Amino acid sequence: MGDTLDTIELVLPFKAEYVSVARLVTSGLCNRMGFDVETIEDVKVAISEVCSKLVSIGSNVSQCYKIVYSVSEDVLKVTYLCEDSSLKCIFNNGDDGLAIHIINALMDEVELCTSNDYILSMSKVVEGND
Amino acid sequence: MGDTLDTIELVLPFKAEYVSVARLVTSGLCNRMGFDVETIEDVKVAISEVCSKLVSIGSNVSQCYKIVYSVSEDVLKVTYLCEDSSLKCIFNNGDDGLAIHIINALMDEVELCTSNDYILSMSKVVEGND
Amino acid sequence: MSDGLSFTKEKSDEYVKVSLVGEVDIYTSQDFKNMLYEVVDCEKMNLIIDCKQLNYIDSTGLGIFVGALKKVKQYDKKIVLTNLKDNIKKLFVITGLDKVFVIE
Amino acid sequence: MSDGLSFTKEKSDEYVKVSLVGEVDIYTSQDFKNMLYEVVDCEKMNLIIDCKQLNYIDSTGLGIFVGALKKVKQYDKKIVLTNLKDNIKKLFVITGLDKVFVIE
Ligand SMILES: Nc1ncnc2c1ncn2[C@@H]1O[C@H](COP(=O)(O)OP(=O)(O)O)[C@@H](O)[C@H]1O
Ligand SMILES: Nc1ncnc2c1ncn2[C@@H]1O[C@H](COP(=O)(O)OP(=O)(O)O)[C@@H](O)[C@H]1O
Repeated sequence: MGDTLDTIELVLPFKAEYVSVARLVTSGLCNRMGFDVETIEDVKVAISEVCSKLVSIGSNVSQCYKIVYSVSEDVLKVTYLCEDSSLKCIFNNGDDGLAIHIINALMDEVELCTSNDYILSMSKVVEGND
Repeated sequence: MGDTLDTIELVLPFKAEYVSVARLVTSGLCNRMGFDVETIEDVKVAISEVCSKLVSIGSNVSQCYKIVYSVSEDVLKVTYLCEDSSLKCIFNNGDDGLAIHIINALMDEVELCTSNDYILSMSKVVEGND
Repeated sequence: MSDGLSFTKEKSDEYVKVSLVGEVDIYTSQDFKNMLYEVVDCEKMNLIIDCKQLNYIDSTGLGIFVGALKKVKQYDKKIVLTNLKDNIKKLFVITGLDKVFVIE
Repeated sequence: MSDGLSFTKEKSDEYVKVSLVGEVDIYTSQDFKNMLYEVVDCEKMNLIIDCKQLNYIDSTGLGIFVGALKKVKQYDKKIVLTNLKDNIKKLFVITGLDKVFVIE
């Protein structure tokens, strides 16, 4: 896939029925990048956890949120954005124990509660890619 | 899925390896909307024809093109956009006979060479949806 | 394409078995929760959940399993999960829920 | 997830059979074209293309079939397409290519 970074964006409404679309895109990209089947399932879960949380919070300001997939040779980085700047620390350790735990366990790097203008980002490295 | 219109956007690089991502998103949305399996395959082909053509043309101005899926109760409308305003009548009747033929046959409404600021749009109605 | 969730219910003298087919995510979770909690509250029996054809679950679904477990415990019954796919079993291990449920 | 394309080649005295597995789209088309044209030009035999496991094709792929047909005709041979799935056969009918190829 070359050294350059490809960017794929997906904008979804805050609705439960579209979370599976994020999983499909994730499958397709991970597949192309050469992740193994098990890892693809893991990344799908992590990405889905964030979407589910966003959908359950929703927004009064915006109809939709954006997922940016940054694809490089061996790293998939996923960033979540929304016009609604009140969406910031979307997970809290009490209620969302399971979700945070899962995301941290399945992804290589996770940045929650960022000081940047995105909601969160996380990334996964392709293993054994010679 | 309610009467309101949901909008899903997908931004893809002008690269052949991402055309299949558009097919995946199409599958997912058509599935949710209740299209039958045969129709889903048809819509995937039509959408893929446009992506392939865009990728084969490419752009000097923009890295990517955008697909907007407008979902209502029983119609999927798909619109293609790009910052590069030179992308307009992307199909020509000579070389692209097969592609145009296929798109027109598989979709319910197709608008090529629009006077609008998008590249083209096409739509498909869910049949037998009571 | 696998999408959505369906379930079948089977009853014997000693347990109710619920078989899941498809995906438990935020979209299908409300139906799943209603179904599962109703089975638990009506039958008041040991519950076997067959996950052979469960392709996907995330924390939304795990939370529902935990909720069901709390309910069955009120009736002194247990939940047994069977035939979990590897990617799903992994989530139970990660969250420590493999020690809370009987997984076969 | 089905993705990409792979093909196997089988030879008898009278024909070469190529079996396609996966998708022929703009991404896989260059490989497919190279493979198919090479088979045609090297073998100079009747060509059977088995599409039993071909899940997807669009005009990019159809154009390659047409190109291959023009080549085999130079050698007075023919192309037979077998086991087409309904959605793929439909594309041949739509484009009129069902009258150009032998489809079984
Ligand atoms: N490792 C664990 N072991 C047992 N129960 C847990 C564990 N982690 C979370 N729970 C419980 O699972 C339930 C659902 O958790 P979670 O999905 O985080 O919360 P919620 O469904 O309220 O968003 C909660 O009742 C929580 O206490
Ligand atoms: N209905 C048809 N019957 C026979 N040949 C056709 C038909 N439609 C197109 N072709 C031929 O198929 C080839 C590929 O068509 P097409 O995909 O439209 O062009 P290109 O590959 O040059 O973009 C061309 O050589 C064209 O002449």
